[in-house]
Order: sequence, then structure tokens, then C-alpha cells
Amino acid sequence: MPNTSNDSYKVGSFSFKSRLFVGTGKYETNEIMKSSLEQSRCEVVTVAVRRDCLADNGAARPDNILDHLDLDRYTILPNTAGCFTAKDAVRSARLSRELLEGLENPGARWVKLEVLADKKTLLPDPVGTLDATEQLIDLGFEVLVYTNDDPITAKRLKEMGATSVMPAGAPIGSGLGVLNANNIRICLEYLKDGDPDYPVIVDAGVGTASDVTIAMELGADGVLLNTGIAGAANPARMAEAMHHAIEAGRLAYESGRIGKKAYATASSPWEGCIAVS
Amino acid sequence: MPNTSNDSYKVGSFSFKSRLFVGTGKYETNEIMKSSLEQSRCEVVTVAVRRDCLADNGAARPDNILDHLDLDRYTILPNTAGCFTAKDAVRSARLSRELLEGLENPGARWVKLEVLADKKTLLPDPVGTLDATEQLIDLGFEVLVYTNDDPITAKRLKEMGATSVMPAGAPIGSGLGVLNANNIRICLEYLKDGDPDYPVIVDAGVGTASDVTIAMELGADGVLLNTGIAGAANPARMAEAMHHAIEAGRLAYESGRIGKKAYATASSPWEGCIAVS
Amino acid sequence: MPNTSNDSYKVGSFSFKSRLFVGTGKYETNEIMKSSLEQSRCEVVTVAVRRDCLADNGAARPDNILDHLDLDRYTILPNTAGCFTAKDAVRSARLSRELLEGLENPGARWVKLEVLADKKTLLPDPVGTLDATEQLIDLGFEVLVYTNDDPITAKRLKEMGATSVMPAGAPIGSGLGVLNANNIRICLEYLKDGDPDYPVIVDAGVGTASDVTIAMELGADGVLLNTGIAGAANPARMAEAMHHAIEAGRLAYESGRIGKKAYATASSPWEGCIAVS
Amino acid sequence: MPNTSNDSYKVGSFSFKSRLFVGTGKYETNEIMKSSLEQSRCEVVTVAVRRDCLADNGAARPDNILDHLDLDRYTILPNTAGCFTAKDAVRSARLSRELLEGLENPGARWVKLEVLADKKTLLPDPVGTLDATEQLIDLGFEVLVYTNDDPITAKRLKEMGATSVMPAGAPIGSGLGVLNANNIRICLEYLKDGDPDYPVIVDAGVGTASDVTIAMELGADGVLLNTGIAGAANPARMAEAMHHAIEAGRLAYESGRIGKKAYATASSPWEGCIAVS
Amino acid sequence: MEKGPTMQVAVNGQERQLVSGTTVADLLRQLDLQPIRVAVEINMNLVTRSTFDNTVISDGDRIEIVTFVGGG
Amino acid sequence: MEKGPTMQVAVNGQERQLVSGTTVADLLRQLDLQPIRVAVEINMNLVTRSTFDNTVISDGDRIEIVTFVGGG
Amino acid sequence: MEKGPTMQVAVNGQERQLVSGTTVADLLRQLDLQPIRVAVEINMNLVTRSTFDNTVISDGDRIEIVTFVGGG
Amino acid sequence: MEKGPTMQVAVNGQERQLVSGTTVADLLRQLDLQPIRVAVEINMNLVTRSTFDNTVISDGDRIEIVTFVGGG
Repeated sequence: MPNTSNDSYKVGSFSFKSRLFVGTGKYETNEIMKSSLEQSRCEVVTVAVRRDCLADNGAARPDNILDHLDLDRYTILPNTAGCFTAKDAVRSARLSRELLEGLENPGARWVKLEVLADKKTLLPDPVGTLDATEQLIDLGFEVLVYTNDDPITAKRLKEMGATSVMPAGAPIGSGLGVLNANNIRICLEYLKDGDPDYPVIVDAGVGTASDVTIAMELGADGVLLNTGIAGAANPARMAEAMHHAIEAGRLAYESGRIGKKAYATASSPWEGCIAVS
Repeated sequence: MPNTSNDSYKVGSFSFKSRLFVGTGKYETNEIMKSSLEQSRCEVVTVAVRRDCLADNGAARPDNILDHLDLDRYTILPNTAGCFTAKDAVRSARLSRELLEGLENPGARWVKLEVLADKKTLLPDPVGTLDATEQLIDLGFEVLVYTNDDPITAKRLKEMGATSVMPAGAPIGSGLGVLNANNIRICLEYLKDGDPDYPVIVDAGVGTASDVTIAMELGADGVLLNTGIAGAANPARMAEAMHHAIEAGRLAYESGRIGKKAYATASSPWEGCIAVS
Repeated sequence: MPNTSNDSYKVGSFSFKSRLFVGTGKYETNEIMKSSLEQSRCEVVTVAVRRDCLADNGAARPDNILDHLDLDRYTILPNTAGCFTAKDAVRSARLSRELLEGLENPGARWVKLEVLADKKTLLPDPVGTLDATEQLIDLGFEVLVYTNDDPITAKRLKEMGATSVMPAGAPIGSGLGVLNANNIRICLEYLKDGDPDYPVIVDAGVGTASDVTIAMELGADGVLLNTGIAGAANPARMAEAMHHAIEAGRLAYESGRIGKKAYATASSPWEGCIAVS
Repeated sequence: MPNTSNDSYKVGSFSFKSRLFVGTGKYETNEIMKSSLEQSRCEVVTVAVRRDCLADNGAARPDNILDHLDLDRYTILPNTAGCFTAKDAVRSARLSRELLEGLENPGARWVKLEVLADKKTLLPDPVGTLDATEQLIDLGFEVLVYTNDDPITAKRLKEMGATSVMPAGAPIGSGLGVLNANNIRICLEYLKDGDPDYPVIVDAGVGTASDVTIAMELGADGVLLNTGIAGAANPARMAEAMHHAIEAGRLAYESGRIGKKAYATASSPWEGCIAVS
Repeated sequence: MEKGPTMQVAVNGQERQLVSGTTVADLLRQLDLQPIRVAVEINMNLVTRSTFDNTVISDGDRIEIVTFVGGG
Repeated sequence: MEKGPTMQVAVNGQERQLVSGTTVADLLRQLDLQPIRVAVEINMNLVTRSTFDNTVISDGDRIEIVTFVGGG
Repeated sequence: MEKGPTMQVAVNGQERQLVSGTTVADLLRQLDLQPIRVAVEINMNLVTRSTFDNTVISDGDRIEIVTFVGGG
Repeated sequence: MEKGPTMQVAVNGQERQLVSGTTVADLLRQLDLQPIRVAVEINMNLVTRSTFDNTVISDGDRIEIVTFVGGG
């Protein structure tokens, strides 16, 4: 019997119960972000590294996101969003680690690696991603790697030592869900072969709750999303939806669904029918 | 703003919070049925009418299902499963009402009408269904009508006075989910035109949790299922999955999902990237 | 071995080689219609009955469509489009027959029955359709019945004596293709049970060539379409596409396609590879 | 107006009319292969390089495939199937070129590059593929590159100088068709940006005719397949189906299909209806 | 032109006055319509072509004269 | 035990002999069925529970005694 | 105000003049930035927080001072 | 039969003894293979057809003789 959805599972040296990873970008206000994170019941939130605001002219400095995240509650997962080369991704990861070490936050140990190919589609660059993964592992990071849904790249990333492979369901922010379930299935087959607890997290593309459920029903260990919540008309409610969607998908995966048939069999018994016809 | 998923909604003279309707057929044991119903958090369970066991030879009589249903907790929704003519469906409904009146159960007021065309596919017979609906309404029943996903039949059933129209997602027991979302959407458009609270419940075809979530995201008010839970390897866990799936779908429907695009926009801001590339 | 796509097949008392039925509505000009029909290589064209233009004030009368159809080449299939009741459909069919008898056109023997439910969705009314089918058969027509994709209604129509059942792939003019392949498959199973030559023609919903191919691969005997050609940017070229799509689909159906697998087997042999790796 | 399907199009220094590329593997007999190739009307056939049979013991040597291919009719496209490293793929390509130069066959100029990752799934290895592409271009080959459907890898291959990028619709031999139309669309957008005649050929995964039509409707310039024909119950007929499917898809692509709507508009005019209702 | 008594009919939904005694064939001639290209209903009953000459239109009749148009 | 005249009925499709004058309530008792847990039809007509005591079964009656079972 | 010799550096892409001898810690103070909330690179090399006080900025240095923002 | 000194080579993965001095062209003749239908590698290096006559095989050489087969 696999773990039940109430049990905790591991991602590298971390252990969580919630299988939902939520990004902190694009919320209209910090309050909406906070209530969305709460409703999502996530334990891990992603953040990005950016140049600080140099408001040395006395202008008000905008709030820092750290002022709005309960660091006792959430594990910070820094990403390398915005990086188009392995080099920049490594710089970004090291800066994140430095920040999180200063905060004595356990998120210092890991990083969500993104090496994007261009701003047009935000698709990951497989070569740069492989390169950066290797460098970051050498630097001691636990690397969670955002990648496309190619099973071969996924397998290679795991072989290099990635802590988790995070195949995309669809392009970032597209809202298209899991476009190629066959590829995700083969990724899972490769990555969990002889290693069923290896964590595979579907990252990117989620548009609505059923996308999350479908990803989890395929056997993913978790889902990472941001725009699907932040861009909804009611982000906090959609966050709650995503919480339930994760639970639904995981439980359904564990429950052994019925088979599919063109048509099937009655739910009520035939025996004892009063029908004379 | 539509009702939140925590609010109650109405089906005829009934008011519920849970949007999941669960059948009681096909469980291996009554204990599994009971725990599945519990985990599903449903408030309505369906039952069928059948000839009682005439064990007057002293043989042990099998348990009656009523011994295993907490009637204070669940509203009984009797179905007319096994009927292939309007006449038999009306007989079945009247027998159910008599039984439930004796039990002083509010389920005496309503019935889930099924008039099937044949045992091979268990598809509903539209003509017999229309006929029986009319008769049952005349007899004072609140009629919840299982029908195919044809929007025209759905509209006619409502016009005749059906309390709820219950279009099939897919054939009974098929596990195929919602095969024709376009038809369900048009059903909803017709049935809720000027009457947004008219209850539309997707009935039949559910194979796994995401099927439920998808049905709810289309705007259905509820989902009725049986085999999807009873036939799962772990029914009670699948029942819990279905509970979450209903919540996920309803909340997502209410939350206003993001649009779909071939590719999209970054979740992390571009401004302030350290990348020199 | 089923008929090859070069063999002729029968629809009632008619025999054709082409499996494409093309409507004559909505072309920008008669010339475009003519070249589209030619490119489609269809043998049957549908027409509708409408009030003639009463240009008795000396105004030029618009061309009659019959001036633009080579009646030696095409069999005319009159439809009852625009009818919302069985009564009007019967009137329309009788008027068509009178017209075609005058023209000594064999199309006088048959009619494509459409009884629509409303102008909003153009979906067929199942009850009116059953009613009109019965009346038209009594009046001696060979009735080809446009209906929804419900297998039970399809089966009943055949049992009533319909010459061909024509289930919709999707709503008229929607361009959505075959929305519910499962239903079309069950229709075919019912209609061809013990009667493999009974003609089933998918009617309505076609948007592009692959929709036609998919319908034919399911085992349909033909496809009827109009908007998919007439509304294309280049109707005559799309007509040619539809011709090839029909051939492709029929041939593929007859050829016994390979199975589906998550991944598979090499097209080139392994033996004798030079690879030392 | 793009080229019509009757016009020829270019792949590197080659010019063809047929957009179907057919593999020569897995046919039961050479006769079936020959008739299948004929029925497919393809102009290009792929072959693989393997160790010759060393029947120096006097045993009968099996026929050579070259005895069964009309080299005046078909352009040979040698593949590097069976290679799992860039090095082996380069060796294979050079051996093919040597063979074809000896035969004075124009196929000596090009190669279909396949660098597979493993025998289990036959998925391409993106890193090895990029590496081999570079080497083969340096060696003067026109390289047609089989790759996964990742648009970024596709774009990089073109930038390196690949003559054609050949994204997979689905795993080799899977029969699953085009699993991720969104990715193929983005590939086309990247590869044809400012260069509309750049040839993009969907390679692998085709199970039946509609898969080919769908690929072509997306805007691909051609489709390469083998198992879909060779593994069919009737390969020659399926080959004819594939010919029509290619034509259907190309013509439909060029014709500007109608849009999709939930429901739509009548094909027959409303004006002049006799209906009084 | 119209000397005799007239009657009021509807042709394809339009009100018209016809001379009493007008047959279907007369009406089609007046409308410059070829009998072979039309079919005719009076009061929702089909008038077969062979009876056009003999079918006299009555006051108040609702006449439909139809032909084929493009349709799908 | 059965002294009086008997009659032949069908109960849930099974042929049975009952003593003439047997009521529905009698029959349920004989079958050890709780009235509250069943509903009864005679010749496809519903017999309401309140009339079980007074409803006398006739020769040739087709009786259905039903209860609830699991169903979807 | 600035009495001593100055140097030209880039901080987060903006050109700035700093007094020679300025340390990273000095710079953060000038910018009113809490050391705990930022991470610093000089010429693409990370400067660990523990060395802020001792790391003297050189003329022409390209300095990045970063913090966390919302991201997905 | 073989009088002169021999050498050991691998042809398509099979170990074989060849007379010293054997050329590629000799080997193909021995194997009854048409030069036009094969391509040859020695130790993973391509041997062009025009040099078959002059290319002398050495002891320990790994020779690949390939042709086309059906492939997709």
C-alpha cells in the first residue's frame, strides 16, 4: 500500500504533508497572497531573487515579501526564475542560499532550478538546465529541476542527482493543464523505477483544479503552481480548490480506480426487479 | 457572486451542503459501504427497490440495507433502477414512497427516475423517461431525472416540472467521465437560463476524482455516482477522494479560472533580474 | 473483408461510390458552390425547400439553385431544414417530393429529415423526430434521419424503418467534429448488429478534414456536411480536402489499424546494429 | 496564399510533391512493402544500415532491400536508427552516404538522424541528437533530425543548421498520433518564423489516417511513418489511406477552416420557411 | 384589368387579391413561375402538379409556392 | 394446520398456497416480515400500509413485497 | 560632504560614486538596507554576509544587491 | 589451403582468420559480396569504395561490412 495522503512524504531532506507547492508571484496584494497561501494549506512557497529597491533618496521602500510570509509555517523554496543561462541560474541560487542562511531558514538547502530558453514562451532550455543542475549539485544544493515533459531529460536529471524532477504539464501560465499525460506517465515510470519514493512534482501549466487532480492521479507526488491561483478571479477560493484537488487526486491515485469501458454494468442489482417487461 | 461551496443549496424542497450523491450498490460488504458513505461526506444516498427475500423456510434473512444506513444522517433518494418502462418506473417510485413514508423519511417526497432502454448499455430511454416524468409529477413526486446529455431532452424535462435534471456524463459504470462537455455546457445554459439555482446533477459515468471535478467546473450543482467508489480497489479512500473532488470542482467553478493560452507570462517578475544575458 | 472504398454501397434503394454528402447552403456564389461540389466528388447534394420569390413586379428573379446543379450528376437529397414540428417536416418533405417528381429526379424517393428544437442551438428534437419519421415512412419516403448521438434514439429510428440514421458529430455548424466517439461507436454497434450494411451517416459538426476522417474511422458509412466547406476561406479546396478525408477514413477503417501503446517497438531491426555501445 | 498541395515543396536541396515519407521496416514480405509504398504514393523511403549477412558458407543470402526498391522512383533517406550515441549515428550516416554514392543515388546528400536514448521507449536523446546534428552538418550532410516535440530543442536544431526538424507526434510505434498539438504548434511557430518554407516533418507515433491529417492541419510540411502502415492488418490499403490523409490535411490547412463554437448557425436559410410554428 | 369579382388570399404569407376563379396554374402564370420549378400547398395541403389547371383557388386560401434553395 | 379452503397466489413471482381470507398483514406475519420494512403491490396496484390489515388477498393475486436494496 | 577620493561603481545596474574605501556594510548602511534581508554579489561573485564588514569595494566594481520577491 | 601467415580479425563481430595481405576487395570477394552493395569500416573509420583494392587489412582489425535493410 502506498503512503496515504495523510502521511508525510519526502523531498530530499525535507518532509511534508501537503503536496501542493505554491508560488508567490502576481498576486494583486500581499493580503490576497497571504489568504491564498493559507487556503491552499501548502507548506512550501516559492520566491524569486531580484535586485533590491535602492530607495536611498528617502522614498518609501516597498514592503519586502518576507514581511508577509510566516517563516515558521512555510518552507521557502527559492527559484531561479528569470535566468536564461546556467551561469545566471547558479548565481541566483547562491544568492538565495545566502539570504536564507541569514534567515536561518531551511530553504537554504534547496533550490527550484529554472533555466528558461526565452521570454516568449518561457519554455525551459534542456541543455542549460542539465548544465546548471550539475553545477548546483556540485555546490551542495538539493536541486528541484523544472524541465519539459521529456522522459529522457527527466531520467538524466535524476541520474545527475536532482533531488526532484519537475516536469511541466504545459507552458508556464498557459492554463492548459497536463497536455501530454503519456509523457508524464513515462517520466514517472523511469523516475520511480526501483525507487518509488523519488519525488516527481508537476510544475507549470495548471489552469484549474481538475488539472491538479489529473496530475496527481497519474502518480505525481505533488504539483507546483502559481498563476492558476494568483490569476483567478478569486485567488483565495481557487487556492482552497487547489488544496482539495491535490487531496482528491492523491487519494484517487491510491484508491485504484475502476477500469474504463464503452458501457458497463448496473449499480443496482437485476435480481428481484419488479419489472414484468 | 454565486453561493460559496460552504453554503447550502436546494434541490426541490430539500436543502443540502454536500454536492455529492452516492449510490449504495455493489459494495462488497455493508461495512465498506458504511465507511465509504462516511468518507464521502454525502448527505444523500440512493437505494433501489427490490423484491424482499422470502426466507420463510427458517433460513437466515440477509441484512436489510436500512439496518446499515443512519437515517438521521442521510436522506434516502430512492431510484427506479431496473425499470425499462414508464409503467414500471411509476410502480417502483410508488413502492419507494410507501416504504419511506412508513419510515417517516423525507425521501418519501422525491425519486430518482431511471427508465433504461436495455440491459446491454444501461442507457436511458428518452421517450419512456419523458413519459414517466410526467406521470410522477402528476403523482406529486419531486422527480430527479436521469437522462442522456441531450440538451433538448433536458430542457423538456425541466419544462415538464422535473425537480432536477441529471444528465449522464457517460454510460452507467463506464468510468469514462464527462464525454461531451459541450453538451453538458449547453444543458446548463438551457436549464439555468433565468433560473441560476435550478439544480443540475451529473449522474453516471464517473471513473475517478478528476471526472467529478471536471463536471463541477462546468457548473453542475452536484454529481451522483456509485460504481466509481464501490468498484475502486479501496472504496472508502476513493469516497474521500470524491468528497475532495466535489469541493475542488465547485470552488474552482466559483473562483473564475484563468484563461488558456498556447504559452503565457512569467509568474516571477522580469524587472530586477540579475541576468546580464 | 468489408467493401473496399472503391466499391459502391447502398443507402435504401440508392447506390453510391462517394461517401460524402454535401449541402448546398451558405456559399458566397453559385460558382463557388459548383466548384466545391465538383472538388468534393460527392454524388449526393442536399437542398432545402423555401417559398419562391414572388418577383411579379418585374424585378429580376434570383437564379434558382436547380440552374446550378447538374442533375445528371448529383442525386438531390431534399432536407426538411427549418422545420420545428413533425407536421412542418412532413409538409416540407411532400413539397420536395412533388418538386423532384416533376423533375423526374430519383431524389423524389427520399428525404433527409430534420426536426429542430429551436433556432438557438439547432439541436434536433428527439420526440418530433421520432414522430415525423413514422409519418414519413407511412407516406412511402425513404427517410434519412438527422438525430443526436443518443444510441437509443438511433436504434429506435432504425426499428421504425428509417433508411439511414444520421447521428450528429456535434451541433450543426459548430465545427467541433465528433464530440463523443463513444456514443457514435455504440450507435454503430446497435445499428449494424446483424445488419453490417445498414448505412450510418455522421451528419453535422464537421469543422475540418480530420473530423471527417475520424468519423469514418469509427466505421460510419458516410459523412454529411455543409458549413465545413461553405464557410472555409477556400471552399473548393476544402471540398477537395473533404474528399480525401473521406477516402482516408474509410480506407483506414478497412485496413485494421495498429494498437495503441504508451511506447513501442522499433521500426528498424536491432539485429546487426553497428553500435558498440 | 501558401503552396497548394499540388505544388512541389523543398527539403534542403530536394524537391518533392508527396508530403508522405514512408519507412521500409517491419513488412511481412517485400511484396507487401512494394505495394504499400506504391499505394502511399510517397517519393521518399527511409532505410537503415545494418551489418550485411556473411553467408560465405554457401547458404542462401537473403534478398537485399535494394532489389525491391525502384531507385528511379524513390529517393532513399537513410536513417541512423539503432544508434544510441552521437558517435554511432555519425558512423551510420557516413556508411549510408558511401552506399548511396556508390549507387549514384541523390539520397547520399542527406540523412535522417536518430539518436535514441534506450531500447525501452525508443525516445530520442536530446543531448546526443544535438551533438550528432552538429557533427553531421560539419561533414556536409543535409540533416533531417528526429527529435522530441520540445520547441526549444527544435529551434536549436534549426539554428545549428538542420535541414529539417522532425518532431515526434508520439513515441515510435505507439500509434498514439499527435499527443501534444500545442507543442507542435509552438515548434511550427518558432521554426517558420520569418522562414515559412522551412520544412517541418512530424515523425513517429502515427497510428491511423486521422493522425496524419491532424498533423498536417497543424501546418506540418510532411509526415514520416512506418509502423502505422507496416503493422496494419492490410498495409497496402492503409498506405492508400495515408496518402489521402496527407492530402486531406494539407488541403484543409491551406483552406482556412471554420471556427469552433458551442453551437452555431443554420446551413439552410431561415427566410422563406413554410413553418407556421 | 380585373373585371370580375375578386378574392383575398395569402401567397407565401403576402396578402393578394385574385380574380375569382383563378386556378393554381393561372396564379403561377401571373407570377411568371414555371410549374416545373415549384410545388404548391393550399391551406397546408399539397396540390399535385397534375391538378394545377383544375385547382381553383378560394377566397381566404393560404397558398405556399415553394422551390429549392441551397441547404445543408 | 390449514383447515379451510386454500387459494393459489404468486408472491414475488413464486407460486404459493394461502388459506382463503388471508390478509396482507397475515401474509407478512407468515413470512416473518416487518410491515414497516416492506411495501406491497397486488396486481401492480400499491397497497398502502394502513390497509394491510383489511386487504384480503384473492385467489390468483400476484403480490409483490419489496424492500430497499443497495442501488446507484 | 564627500571629502576623500571617490570611485565609480554600478549598484544594481545604476552608476554611483562611492568614497574610496567603502565596504559592503557601509554601502548597505548608506542605502538603508538591512544586511539580513539582502544578498550581495560583486562582479558576479557572491559576498557572504559575514564578510560584509571587511569587503572593500573597488573602483569599477559591479555590485548586485538582491532580495526575495514574489515568484512562481 | 591457406599457406601464408594469417591474421585474426573481426568481421561484423565474428572472429575470422584472414591471410596476411588481404585487402578489403579480397575480403568482399571471399564473402561473395558486391562492393556496390556494401560500405565498409575498419576500426570505426570509413573505407571509401575507391580504396577497397588498396586497403590492406591488418591483424586485429575490426571490420564492419554493412548494407541497407528496411527501416523507419
